[in-house]
Amino acid sequence: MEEINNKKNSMHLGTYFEKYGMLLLLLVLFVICSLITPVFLKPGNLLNIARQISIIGIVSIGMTLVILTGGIDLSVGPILACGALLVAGLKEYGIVAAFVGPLIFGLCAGLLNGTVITKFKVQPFIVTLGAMSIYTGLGLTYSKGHPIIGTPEMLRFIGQGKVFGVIPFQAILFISVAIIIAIILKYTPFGRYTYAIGGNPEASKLSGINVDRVTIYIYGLSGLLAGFAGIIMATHLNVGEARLGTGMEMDAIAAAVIGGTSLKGGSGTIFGTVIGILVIGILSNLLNLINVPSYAQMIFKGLIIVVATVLQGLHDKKSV
Amino acid sequence: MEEINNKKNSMHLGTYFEKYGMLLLLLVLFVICSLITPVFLKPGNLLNIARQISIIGIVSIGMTLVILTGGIDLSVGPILACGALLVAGLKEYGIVAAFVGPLIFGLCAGLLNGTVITKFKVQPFIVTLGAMSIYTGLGLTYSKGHPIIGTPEMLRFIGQGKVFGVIPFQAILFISVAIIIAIILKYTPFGRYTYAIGGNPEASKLSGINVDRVTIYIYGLSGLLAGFAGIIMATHLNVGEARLGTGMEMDAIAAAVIGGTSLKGGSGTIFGTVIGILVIGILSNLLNLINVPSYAQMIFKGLIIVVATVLQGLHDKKSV
Amino acid sequence: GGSQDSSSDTEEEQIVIGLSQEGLDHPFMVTQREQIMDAASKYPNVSVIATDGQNSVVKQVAGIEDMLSQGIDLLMVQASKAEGLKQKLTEVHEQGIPFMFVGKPISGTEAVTMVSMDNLDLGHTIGEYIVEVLTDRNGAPKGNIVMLEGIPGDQTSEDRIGGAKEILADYPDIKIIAQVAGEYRRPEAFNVMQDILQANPEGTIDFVYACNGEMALGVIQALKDAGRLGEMPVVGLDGQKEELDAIKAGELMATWLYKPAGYEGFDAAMKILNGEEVEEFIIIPGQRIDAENVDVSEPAF
Amino acid sequence: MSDILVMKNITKKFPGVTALNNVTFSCKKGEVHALMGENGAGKSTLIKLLSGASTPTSGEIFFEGKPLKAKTPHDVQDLGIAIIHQELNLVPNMNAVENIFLGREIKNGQFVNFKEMKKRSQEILRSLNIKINLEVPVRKLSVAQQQMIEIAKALSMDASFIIMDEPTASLTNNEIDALFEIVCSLKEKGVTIIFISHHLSEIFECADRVTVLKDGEYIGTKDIDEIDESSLIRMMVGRELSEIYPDISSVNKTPILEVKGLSRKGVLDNINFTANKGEVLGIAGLVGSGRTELARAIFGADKIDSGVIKIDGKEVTINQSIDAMKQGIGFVTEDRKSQGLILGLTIRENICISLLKSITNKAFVNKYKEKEIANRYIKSLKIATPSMEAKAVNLSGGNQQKVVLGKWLARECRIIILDEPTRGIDVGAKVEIYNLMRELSNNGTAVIMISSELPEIIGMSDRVLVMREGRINGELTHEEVTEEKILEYAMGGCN
Ligand SMILES: Nc1ncnc2c1ncn2[C@@H]1O[C@H](COP(=O)(O)OP(=O)(O)OP(=O)(O)O)[C@@H](O)[C@H]1O
Ligand SMILES: Nc1ncnc2c1ncn2[C@@H]1O[C@H](COP(=O)(O)OP(=O)(O)OP(=O)(O)O)[C@@H](O)[C@H]1O
Ligand SMILES: [Mg+2]
Ligand SMILES: [Mg+2]
Repeated sequence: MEEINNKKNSMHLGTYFEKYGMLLLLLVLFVICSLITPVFLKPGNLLNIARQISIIGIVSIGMTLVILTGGIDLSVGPILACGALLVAGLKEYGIVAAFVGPLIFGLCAGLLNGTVITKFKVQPFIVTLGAMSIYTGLGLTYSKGHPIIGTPEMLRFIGQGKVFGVIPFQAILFISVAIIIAIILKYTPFGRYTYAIGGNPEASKLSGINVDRVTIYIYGLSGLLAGFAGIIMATHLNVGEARLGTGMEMDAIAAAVIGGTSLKGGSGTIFGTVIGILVIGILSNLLNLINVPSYAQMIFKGLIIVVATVLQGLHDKKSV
Repeated sequence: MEEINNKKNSMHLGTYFEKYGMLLLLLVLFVICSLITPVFLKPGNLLNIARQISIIGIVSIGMTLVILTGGIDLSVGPILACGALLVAGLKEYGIVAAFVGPLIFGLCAGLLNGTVITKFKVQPFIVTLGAMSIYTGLGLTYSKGHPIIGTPEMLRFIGQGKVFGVIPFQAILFISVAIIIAIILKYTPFGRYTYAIGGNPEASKLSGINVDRVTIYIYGLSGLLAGFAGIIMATHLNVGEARLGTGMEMDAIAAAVIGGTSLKGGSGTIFGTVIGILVIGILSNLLNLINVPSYAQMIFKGLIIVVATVLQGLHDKKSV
Repeated sequence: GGSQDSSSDTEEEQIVIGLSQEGLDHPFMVTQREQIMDAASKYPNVSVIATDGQNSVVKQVAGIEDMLSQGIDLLMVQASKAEGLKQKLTEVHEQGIPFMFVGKPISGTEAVTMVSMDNLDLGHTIGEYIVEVLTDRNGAPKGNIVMLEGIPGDQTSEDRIGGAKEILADYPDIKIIAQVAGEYRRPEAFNVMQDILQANPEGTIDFVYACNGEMALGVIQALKDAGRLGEMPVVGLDGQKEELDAIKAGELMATWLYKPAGYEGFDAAMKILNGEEVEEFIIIPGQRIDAENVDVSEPAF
Repeated sequence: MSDILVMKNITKKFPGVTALNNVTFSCKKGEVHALMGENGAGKSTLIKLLSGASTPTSGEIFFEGKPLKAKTPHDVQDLGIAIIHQELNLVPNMNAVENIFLGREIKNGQFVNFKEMKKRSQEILRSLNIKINLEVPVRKLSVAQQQMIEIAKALSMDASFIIMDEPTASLTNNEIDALFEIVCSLKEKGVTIIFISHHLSEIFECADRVTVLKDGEYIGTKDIDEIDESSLIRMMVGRELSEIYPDISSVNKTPILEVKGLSRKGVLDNINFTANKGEVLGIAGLVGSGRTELARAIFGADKIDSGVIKIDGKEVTINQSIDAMKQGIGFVTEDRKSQGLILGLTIRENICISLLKSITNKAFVNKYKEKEIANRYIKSLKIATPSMEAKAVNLSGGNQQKVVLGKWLARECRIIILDEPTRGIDVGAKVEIYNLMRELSNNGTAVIMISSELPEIIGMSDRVLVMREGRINGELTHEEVTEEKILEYAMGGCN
């Protein structure tokens, strides 16, 4: 019977690692960074990082949801950009329009993605790739290729505000979104369905889950979050532009994957994604702080993304 | 017994569609294009299209192989660009170096991708995303950000030559690569393993297939083809540049998916990818020929990519 | 002129001009195209067909080929990946179709003319300006400067930054303490500048040079956010409208107009088509905009 | 006879579980050795140690007198060992021929010789007495057909040592008989066979010796002549099993489900039947007779071409599974891995997945209720697991099957369709499941049980429908039903 007890311990250790391995990784990164440059740990710098990751962080959370269902959403960048354009473009119609417009746009764009994916059974990659092209075109058409300058005064706190004069409001929004979505995923039927669909769509359907509906909602949520990120981006920079989201989809996917989400669907956590986005954010920050030349930055970033993923996956592999 | 006969017939029809449905789609596109503008069918224009799709076509074939195993290769663009840089950069060491160098680079880069993916069990997306960043950085470092002008005279036929004075040699290379890879996929054990690994890696392993080795080779092949495409690109443009491959990975993936390859792995054909690349190529050509403004082009392209995929998938869905 | 298959029995010969631009997602390129279209609209017998390369040399080449298929009398090109197009342009030349550059110069081709500003030259000018400002500020040509490049490897960025560095190379006391990529974009520039500000406390940065307007605006916002606006001079390059506003507000020290060459380019094109002589390089002079002349200046776009 | 395989003091630990504890097992050349034990006893784990895919935590393995050094399944094949794993391991998009020769393609120069492979496949399948469409991808075949392909694959290796982990779990007598014929002829050729099954009758039909495991411990090895069924059961379960099938006791005979003229092109042809409250309705038939298809059609998993489904006398429209579930129908699928379970989720999550909505408390899942439900079915179905938080993927085959059962029992359906419910379930647990089924029916549930095990059909059913080629070819009451009659309807005759 001792073995069984042993086993229990090792299991606890396993779970422990699974949960805290990523935190450990982050901690190591923290220590390394602060050894390399003392500036890193300055509160100002840490708050900067918090701000820098907030927008992409919110997008990554939506992306994580989509990836959990076994899908992918390449259209988040253009949706974000269109959202930002709308904030600036709708300002003359009042702040409600400027705030709600981007959200509705993002939501509808996402629901549309989801609907095409489920109803026509097209691979998410191709639908959202097409959507990426379409929304970019729409954004450029709407703005005629020029930036739309200025956002409503009253909304600007969203992107520029600081709570207690120091903490970026953006970061608070990011954390709130992360917590809300994490709770939904963990404690509601909808969240459970998200995992189930990604794990086995066939079995999910036969268990009475309305797979199509949940999938559509998930893409809608991803779009909504991208639209929301667009509001933050626009109010932060006080401008809307059709290219604001370029390349964001890759960063968001990378954050999710570094955080342990499987692109096959069905496994991953918001917590992991937050860690993933922190790893990316801290890394960029460090490379800038120590003034690594831009070509070398690319090489480093690539290396570290892979290494971080290897490290965070190691415990997982051992237990298999 | 009638039902059973019925079944057989409908199956034959199904297979028929599966094989020729995509050709049909292409044919329809052809007819539409030639109705819209007479320029489309001019031999010069068709030969142009053939040339335009050749480089990306070769990359797409490598990508198809990777996707068939259930993976993805985001690093093809930078590998292509580094290959092109090497053609130009190695010219003083003779044409053998200028020709073999890029191939070896591509092969090694691909094998490395595959090795990291299999040995550390990291998701292909993240490994090749990292590789994309690394190879871009390497290419920029090697070329110091400047184009390297000039390729060996004797290699230039590869990118610029015309057979019988009209047919671009590139196109012939593309078709040859397509045929060779299609034969390998269809008729050799290696090809069968590629499908098997994508379809069920576990079963493949239990059947005695060396899954890791085959996977590594496949990524190697994808890298090799990207390097080869780099040679064509460099000799075609007579220059090497670190950003020549930007965005190519998405086009290659889109071609494969439009051509019916599933991103889940295990199903798809080279023939389909060739059709996919033709659809994309013809479409871009048409939109340019009829002078669609570029923002509208984006919208159209996005729409048509999705529609084409829906159409080519329709018969498949019916038969399930 | 006359495209290969155009019928010649119309009163006035129809002239088709092809315009190939590297992309259309930046106000510079958009404005340039608008200018060319606008100029062409005054000639009923001239039509312009345009393609854009969506920031990929491969797509730009394909676009040019597609325009050749339609038949054009002259090709106007604006490219960042200069070298990549050379081969195709030689072919265009061999087909007897004249081509010219607008907006960005590219040397070593058979182009009839180039109508544009000169990035390398602007880089030099800015280098000299930096020396001047630092001498004013610190009593001698010394100080720490920060440079924001665009997309690493992009020709424009290489020239704008490289030109300045060529000048600064003669002044060993001027140190480039950071040279990072802001991707030409405001949010990236904001983030990068935030990091640089952390690494370099107050009083350690003497000058910031962002090689385009969007990035300069991002830098200013980062400075504002850190409460360090006014601590160091910032210059940009482009002269977009918001930069001028920033100069008026005293946030930006100067910028250089990098004007789209649409009108000038179109004039040159018409001259070529009419068989007139044109200069090899029609340089649109760069113009510095600072607090002194900002009120009387028009933005580049 | 010499020992061809010796496994000495084998221990295998997984996080939280000791699957095998100091087990010693040996196998003589040319014998058929049965490996028995309850679900989760460690049989499959022991087999996997031979496959090269997994290594023991401690212990040694000798094959033909030499330490087994095989690191990969490929090395194992080279030693002449063929293994049929418990779970299907086929490449879904490939056809039967490609699957059978996967990894060992017959070549003609550098190229695969499809013709020769097809010929050989046909020969093997013919000897197995089964017809399979060799052109379609195997994902379009029924579970049983896929199982036969697995068997064919192992046979095609011409191995000297074949290990079969529950090869018969989803087969009907027809195929099982053919398989045993082959097993006998292989034995005559000197091939050694390890055979895992939960069907005791099979063991006595073909095995020379039997080894029993229990909870990862070695219990003993016996010559088949030394023991009988009841002592074997005692070795496995540790106690006597009295009555296997509970009494037939249906009283309530009001119809609840009526199916009229149900057709689906190519698979179902004008199906008519009624299921009553409180009865167990068995559906028998040969492999491919359309039983699964019928269940799927009723449950809304497949579209039907024509036909009417009535519940409580009222016509209902069922377009998708949710519609069926709203009518109180439940469906335990036949293929647990691809249709029943979400392998990455825990046992608790799997059991509760289809009733989450009913245990929410202000939009949130009520954790206590969830745990209570999971616990209840882990207990009543005797699911062997260290915790309800174990992932389904880590359970033994039989325990996975129990989780699927638990999921549907937890929903308390009015009509429950069970497709091969006891597939891979051990003798002891079967009794529990039969009791549960009977309990359900006594409480008024209509239980529809599809099964390929005739004794089960006969022992459990109040009425039996026999299907043949997509039609219901006959109906038998509990009193009338015999194996012969079922087979008569299943293979030909009409009533
Ligand atoms: N990968 C794994 N991780 C954790 N536990 C495992 C793993 N594989 C098997 N187990 C556990 O090992 C024990 C033995 O499982 P095994 O599959 O060998 O049983 P079995 O005798 O084949 O049962 P069945 O008759 O149900 O197939 C079970 O308790 C199972 O939960
Ligand atoms: N998805 C599918 N596509 C095509 N044919 C199918 C599909 N599923 C099942 N079939 C075929 O339909 C027929 C009926 O299969 P079904 O699974 O219903 O049989 P069954 O009576 O349940 O037998 P089994 O014991 O094999 O489960 C078989 O011939 C099978 O090959
Ligand atoms: Mg087992
Ligand atoms: Mg069945």
